[in-house]
Amino acid sequence: MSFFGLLPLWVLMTSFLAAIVIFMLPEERHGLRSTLNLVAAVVKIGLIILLIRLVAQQETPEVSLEILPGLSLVLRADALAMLFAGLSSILWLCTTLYAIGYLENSPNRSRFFGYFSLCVASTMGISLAGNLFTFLIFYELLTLSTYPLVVHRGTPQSLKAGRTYLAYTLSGGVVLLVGVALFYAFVGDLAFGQTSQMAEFTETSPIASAIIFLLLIGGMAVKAALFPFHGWLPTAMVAPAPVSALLHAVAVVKAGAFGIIRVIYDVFGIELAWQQGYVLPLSLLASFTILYGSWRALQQTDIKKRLAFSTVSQVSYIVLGVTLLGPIGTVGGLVHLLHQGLMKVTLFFCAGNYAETLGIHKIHELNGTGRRMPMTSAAFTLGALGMIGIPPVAGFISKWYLGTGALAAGMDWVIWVLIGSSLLNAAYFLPVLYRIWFLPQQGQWPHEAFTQWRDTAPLLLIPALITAALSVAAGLFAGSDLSPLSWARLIVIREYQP
Amino acid sequence: MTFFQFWLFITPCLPLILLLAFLHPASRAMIPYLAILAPLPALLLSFMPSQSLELPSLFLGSLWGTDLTHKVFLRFTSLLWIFSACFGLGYLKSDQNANRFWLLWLMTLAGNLGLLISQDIISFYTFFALMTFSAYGLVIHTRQDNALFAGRIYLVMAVLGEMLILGGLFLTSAASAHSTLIFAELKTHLPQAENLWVPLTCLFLGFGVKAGLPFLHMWLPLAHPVAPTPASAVLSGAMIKAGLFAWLSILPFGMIALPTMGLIMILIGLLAAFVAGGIGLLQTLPKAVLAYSSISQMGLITCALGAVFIAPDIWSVLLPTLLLFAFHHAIAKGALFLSVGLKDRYQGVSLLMIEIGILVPALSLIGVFNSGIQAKLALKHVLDQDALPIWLLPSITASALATTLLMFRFLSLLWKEKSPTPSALPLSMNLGWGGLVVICGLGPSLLIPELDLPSVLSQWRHYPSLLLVPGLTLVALYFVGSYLRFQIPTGDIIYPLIKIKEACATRIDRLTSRNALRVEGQETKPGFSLPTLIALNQAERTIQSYLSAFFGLLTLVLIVSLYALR
Amino acid sequence: MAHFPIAGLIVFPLLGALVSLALSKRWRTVMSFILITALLLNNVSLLFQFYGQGTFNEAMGNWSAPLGIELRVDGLALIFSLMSALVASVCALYACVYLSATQLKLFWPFFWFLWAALNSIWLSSDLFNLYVGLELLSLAAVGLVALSRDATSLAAALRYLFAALLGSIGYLLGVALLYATYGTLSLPELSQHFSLTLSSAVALGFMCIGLLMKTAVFPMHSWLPPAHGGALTPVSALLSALVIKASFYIVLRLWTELSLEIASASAGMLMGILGSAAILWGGWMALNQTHLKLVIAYSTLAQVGYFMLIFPLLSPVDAHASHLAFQGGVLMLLAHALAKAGMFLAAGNLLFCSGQKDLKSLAGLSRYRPLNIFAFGLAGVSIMGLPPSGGFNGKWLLIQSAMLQSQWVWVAVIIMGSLLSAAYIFRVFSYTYREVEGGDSFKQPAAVLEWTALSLSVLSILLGLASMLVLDLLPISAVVAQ
Amino acid sequence: MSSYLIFAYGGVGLCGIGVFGFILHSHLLRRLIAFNLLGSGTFLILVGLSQSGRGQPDYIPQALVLTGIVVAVAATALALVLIRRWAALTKHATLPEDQGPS
Amino acid sequence: MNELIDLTLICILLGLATLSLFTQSLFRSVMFFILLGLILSLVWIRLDAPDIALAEAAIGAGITGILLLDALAHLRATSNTPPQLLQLKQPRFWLALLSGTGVILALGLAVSEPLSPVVALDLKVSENLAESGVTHPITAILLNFRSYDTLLEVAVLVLAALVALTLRQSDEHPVANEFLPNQLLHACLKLFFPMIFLVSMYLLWAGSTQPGGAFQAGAVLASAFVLFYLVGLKTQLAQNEHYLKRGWIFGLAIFVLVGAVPLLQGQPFLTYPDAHAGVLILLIELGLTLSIGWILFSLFLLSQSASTFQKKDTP
Repeated sequence: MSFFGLLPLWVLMTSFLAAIVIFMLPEERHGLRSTLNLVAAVVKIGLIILLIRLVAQQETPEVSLEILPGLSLVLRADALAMLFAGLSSILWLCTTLYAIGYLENSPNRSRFFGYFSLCVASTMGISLAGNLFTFLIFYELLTLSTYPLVVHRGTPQSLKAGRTYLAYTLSGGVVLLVGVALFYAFVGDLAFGQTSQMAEFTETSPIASAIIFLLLIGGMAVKAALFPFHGWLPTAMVAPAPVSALLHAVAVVKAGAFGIIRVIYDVFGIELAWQQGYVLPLSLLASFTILYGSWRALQQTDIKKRLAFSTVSQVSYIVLGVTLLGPIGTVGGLVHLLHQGLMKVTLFFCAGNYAETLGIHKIHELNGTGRRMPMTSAAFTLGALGMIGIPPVAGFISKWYLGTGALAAGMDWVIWVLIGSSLLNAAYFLPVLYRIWFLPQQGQWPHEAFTQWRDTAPLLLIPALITAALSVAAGLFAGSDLSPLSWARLIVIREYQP
Repeated sequence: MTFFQFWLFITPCLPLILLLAFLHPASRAMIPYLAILAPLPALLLSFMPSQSLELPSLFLGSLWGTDLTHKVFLRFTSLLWIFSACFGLGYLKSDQNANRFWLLWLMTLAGNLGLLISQDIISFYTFFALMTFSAYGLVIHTRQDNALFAGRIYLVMAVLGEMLILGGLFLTSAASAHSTLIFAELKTHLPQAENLWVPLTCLFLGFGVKAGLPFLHMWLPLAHPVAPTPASAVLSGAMIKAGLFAWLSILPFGMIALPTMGLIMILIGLLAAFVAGGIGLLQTLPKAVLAYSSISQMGLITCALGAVFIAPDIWSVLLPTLLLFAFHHAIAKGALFLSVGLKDRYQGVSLLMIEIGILVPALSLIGVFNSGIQAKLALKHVLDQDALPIWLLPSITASALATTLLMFRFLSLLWKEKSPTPSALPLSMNLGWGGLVVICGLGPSLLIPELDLPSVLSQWRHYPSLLLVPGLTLVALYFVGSYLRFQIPTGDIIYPLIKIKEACATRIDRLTSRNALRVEGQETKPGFSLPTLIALNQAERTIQSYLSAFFGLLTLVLIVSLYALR
Repeated sequence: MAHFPIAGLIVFPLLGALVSLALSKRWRTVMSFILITALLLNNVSLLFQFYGQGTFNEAMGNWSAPLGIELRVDGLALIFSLMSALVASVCALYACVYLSATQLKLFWPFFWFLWAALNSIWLSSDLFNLYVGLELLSLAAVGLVALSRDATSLAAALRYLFAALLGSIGYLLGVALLYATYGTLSLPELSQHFSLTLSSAVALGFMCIGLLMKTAVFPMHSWLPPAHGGALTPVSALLSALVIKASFYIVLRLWTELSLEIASASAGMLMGILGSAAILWGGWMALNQTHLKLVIAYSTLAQVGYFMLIFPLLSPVDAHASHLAFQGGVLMLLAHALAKAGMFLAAGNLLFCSGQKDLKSLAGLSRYRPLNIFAFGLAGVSIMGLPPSGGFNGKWLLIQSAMLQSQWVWVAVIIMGSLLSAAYIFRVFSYTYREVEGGDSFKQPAAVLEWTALSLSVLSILLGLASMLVLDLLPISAVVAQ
Repeated sequence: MSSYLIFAYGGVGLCGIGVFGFILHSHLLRRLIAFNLLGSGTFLILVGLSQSGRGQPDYIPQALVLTGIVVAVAATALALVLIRRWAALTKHATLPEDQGPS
Repeated sequence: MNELIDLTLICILLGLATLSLFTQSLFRSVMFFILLGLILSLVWIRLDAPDIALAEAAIGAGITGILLLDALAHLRATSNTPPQLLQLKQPRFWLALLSGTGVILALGLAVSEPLSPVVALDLKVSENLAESGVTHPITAILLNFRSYDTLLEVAVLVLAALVALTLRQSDEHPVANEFLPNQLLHACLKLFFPMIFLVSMYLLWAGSTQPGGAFQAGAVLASAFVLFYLVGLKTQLAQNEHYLKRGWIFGLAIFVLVGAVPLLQGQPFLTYPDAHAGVLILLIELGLTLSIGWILFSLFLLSQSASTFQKKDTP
């Protein structure tokens, strides 16, 4: 097979091989490890760009391997896959940079970066998965590779968080497994996008079809932190900041959301799902989660916890978007996948910066940080404004599409959900910004470091600035051909006009 | 891209580009001067021919451009910003935090100018948000308690407004079947919307927050007085007009008759015009009085807009009138606000000069001088329609009562509060204030020739009628003025609202906690007390466990039922 | 030389045993590794022979069955032979470094006899020959357990010995009855004449009970955890990975050759119930152990339960589903062999580092030995049945088969078992992630030890990607009775 | 009833007694004896039953039994070694779980 | 009449079995067991299986008996509570009872089923006997038709010895040779040994045509070795591990080599060339005899050393 034909595999392999090599390296080889990591990340972005160009030309490179009778491991680069893969590759680079800075002088870096790369590899696998089975494989792999990251610190809390995390995600994985197994047993080995057979199956046995849907979505919902299954996310906050950033912005919750997208669009087909009435409960649940997450975020006093509940709320936007029947809502959901990633990663980077530089973990300690760390605070502000949905940050664009999509789908109540959630978002983010910018510093910082820098260490600062800039650019230039929005539109056009 | 288009593009961008000057300490000193220059392109733009610029990459595909309305708004806005900045140059000379002020100033400016050239809802909304949130920083510039309080109220109301706007925009966009985001096209689609009143109400109220509609106005009298004077001037003069601008841009005036809506708007407008006047009269701060005056004036405009919904065909005549009115009010109010800054700094300038200077905008506002006359007369002329309620015109005439009282109150307060030990008035402040006063004194037909205004002189015959109400008022005031002793705190209904909120919170707290335990040192107190939180957490956990149990059981039941069903 | 590869499977290990008993220390090691290489090559050439001519028989001493003993090379036998070759050679490499000189001296002959026994069992198609093979296997295994010579391992060895002897006798009783009934010992011939009469039912009952006792299926399992948990690390790996598979292999062979799935559905159900009990009990017990190797030993117990689920899923009605179940079971067996061996080796390294058996002593090891933890984790992935791994693929096929036959109970059991296994594996993990004061005083194992553990674990993962290579060896006709 | 069959039944009896003893006893030596009885019973069944089916001596089972006896003696010897070693180490002739609460 | 003898034998057999399991004294139960072995060899004769009878006498009763008695002597020191037969409150008792009766019932039912074997394997044996190189069918089966079984069986024996070696105290403490201080016995045994050896060789030789063979011969040889050891002659031969091991594998090595040679000629494993089958079988048998004798003896020897530790420790 040609180089281009194997591109999906290469994309996966860049981070996978990096992980392997990193595991082999001795702990002390920090320089080499960092270089390797960065080179791999850059190479991956290059490959992804190549791949995106191919996909834009209506090609879908595909690599498949039959691993069980009638069951193939398929890596396929379609437009939707590239959305998620693109996000992951960009954020991998940023997060790697950040992690290098963040973990300077801390132990266990070999382990950390190894699993980190593995985690990215699984995310890549999830995005490039060409069928449910492949998806399942990488979905589980993701659980495995993130667990060591969650418990990285080895403290009792982090171990406990790890346990909670596993309890949730593995149970979810099992539910998904049953769903996928049922699907394969009764419907067959179908690539994503072949929805016609599912439609036939649904006609003949609607109950089984509903059960499959329920199980698949139930499995995904755990990672996507939909309402009753969101408990792991705030607990997993004990992990180091880059991990939180990765979990929230790229890897785990997004994997769940992405899976829901795949199930609704490429397994069942949105029309079918709507006809059968599967989707409405899901959008109700997502709406409830949106409000509930925001409401809970309002009550948190820990920065990262607040951000975590904010994620609970924000990821449901994606779910809500894709449950709206009609192209506009879908665009909103898809593009929010990316936008939320960029903004949330910025926020977590900044939260990490505050913690690392000044030892700040609680919101009330943030007073006056704007003066001490202006750049970080600026980035944080941009991220927070984006979360609220204030233009020109990217969050507005997705919110806009969601709202109009909801109206187009005839679900007017959704916009009140959006508005209510935005209000709540404002209510929990604006006071933070207020403290950062407008209140004077109170006494000493809890634990100040990096005093030689005006703001914080460059490796910590630059990624946050990059992602902040990206999230503004994604909103500001949403109309351009290179924007996530255009790509989401492309996906939707292909999805709705096969 | 033609030169004009480039100019259009540069107008909102220039202030943002100037922000780069903060990067270097040397250029930082230049900032105030740059801030004066920043609105200049806008001023020039307002004299250029109408044009438009498509920016397909920006947001969801943007359209920027100018037409008559835009140009008028641009003109007085830029003038106001220029002279206020000029005033601010001196006003903030000794301020420690001047840099911060100018930073936010430039951002707010960018937002204000940007929204005035936006032809599509997304860029409009963006600039609107930029302006709103940057202005927050201006409001709380002094960091004193009252400023922070005002800032909080401002922010809450602004966010509320933003959300209403967003909802309205969603619905508007839906009405056009999501085919366009351009104001002009949306307007034509809007009347076809189902439940038209929902988007209209949303947009009306949403922008009404900025425009100081009654019951949404609380932030205005709170924020305007506490902001530094130049900021108050632009807030009250320019930014408040952004709400009006938005109404003009998006509401389908002249296309559709909505009598009920129109009537309600008229009533609201009149309420604002009179009650705000009443409340303003009971204020002790000169700036607060001015703020209430702004509410009152915007009430008049609301009133006029309501009339359009009743009689759509008057739109073509009303629009220039409204533009004139806005222009007049902005400049006059700006000049008045700046003059508050003079009360401490009249050293070296003849007090008489100042008083005369102050009188120009004040009289103009009452409607007995120059542009004020024109605005008032034009308004009355246009509203003299059979289709409208007959009490409308007299009411508007009577509203001069409120304005007169307010101006009188303002002047007397200013006189009473003038500093016994004034400091020197810097040239820049002088220039800024003087500039606005002069503009105020110039005839609008000079400044906005596009509007084709009738000459002031031809209106002289109406002068007695214009003087009637203010005159009567002054006479009445002379007799009863000494009995006005009680006050209403600035922000009026915000206090009962806060009371209600606190009462609710404590009530819920009481519901959830038998013995309220207080935790020391928990500085960020969330909306509820700790026991409530604990109870909530427990409830959540319980629900969660029940739910997971339920889902687990469900799965089991499913498996078993499948087994049974086979 | 057509007879060479198949005979080599027996001759080479026996030669190895002879060599290791007769030669001096240096030559013993050298010759052992030469022979291991030879055996690996031999296996490969046998594989190619199989590709060339398909299933074939080899009459020992040129006396064809039923008079003589015939060896049979089919896909299943080949898979198991390859599996034992892989695991055994890696374990040998590990042992060579891990064991002390005295232990190693004794290890080699046991090892070779063990391998010879395994190969003879995989290949044999003669009932009595299987018995002798089983005995050889059991005694070699007992010897290996006793290799550490302390009281605990002696007790374990005794328990194991008695269980194994009882099991062998049960099997032999069955053989006696079958021979008396059918007059033949050759399995293919027996399957031609077989009908489920009373005496053959009793015979098969005895055989199955005996063999399952050797496999440590649920109620007869109590010998296994101390034996596997108490033995020396490479021995534990060999025992858990290969030895218990041998007796199970015979059950599987009997079941499919004699088409017992047609004869009796309730027997299959019974097997399934035993398996389910084993899965749940083993998982639960593993979760509650405090010693690392006991966790792994109990995990073996649970895994055996999965193998047992093949039987209820082999049905005469649905050929496709039965085939899936069979393939799944075989894959599980194979994956378990690789993963469990890898896991034991990795665990051995961990215990070597800390010098204690307690789980608590693992604190801080994931920082000190990340590669080793990784090896443990990879093996754990396969044991948990998470993708991508051989264990997952096997489980997947079993679930598919159960679903196609609407036997939902087994689906539920498999899933609960997976969750349990995830729980105990991650429990171990969380211990290694713990950070404690003074958690830096570890011994460092040799690199070979870590790499061998890793290689097996990696193989168990790779099996998840290359399952078709294995499953292609199992034609559908091998399972389903026509 | 041929004498072959009688001895087969005898073998059945030996097996029963052997199993009973094997499970009942905790003393390792007695267990070993029980195992040997069980083995002998099995051999008797093997030879007796198959010869009774044919009515004449059958050499195959006899050869099998010879092999079986040797295997059994090997196993017995091995077990004895283990038992003796165990006894030497612990002063017990029973496994830990059979030693009672003391 | 014959049936009566058979029934009597069975009764004695079962009685002895019961006694050997359930007598209070361990020594007695071992004695009963040895006795049972002797009765069993009678039974084998009744079953027309003189080969097994010989083997049972030599191996089952002889070697096993010696080993058991020897072990008994060493187990005296252990806590030995006499077994209680009727432990009615113990679940174990009921389990044992249930299993015992279950086994009897199941086997009884199975045995009582009428038999009609479809495959006449015995006929095939006699058909192919001529080509096997020997005339005695059992030897033909053991060393030709099913020689593969035998090969593995020898491996089992070696393994057993190896375990014993594993559990030997340690290499530093050689086995203490506690010979009997009886000069007369010493002298007698010196005479006896060649005779016993001769008997063993005879059994081996006879094996090809009539009952007898490597196993029986090996067992006899082992008893000779044991006696030899008891009087303390040449035991340093047994002390040397190399001699021990090489002795064990001697037979197996010959067997494997002889079996593997045909592989080089393109024949299956363990094929004997037709012409030399008899000689080769004899060669193998010779090797096996020596090895089996040596192994059985080593088992005796090493099982003693397995419990030497105790002797040194007990005061």
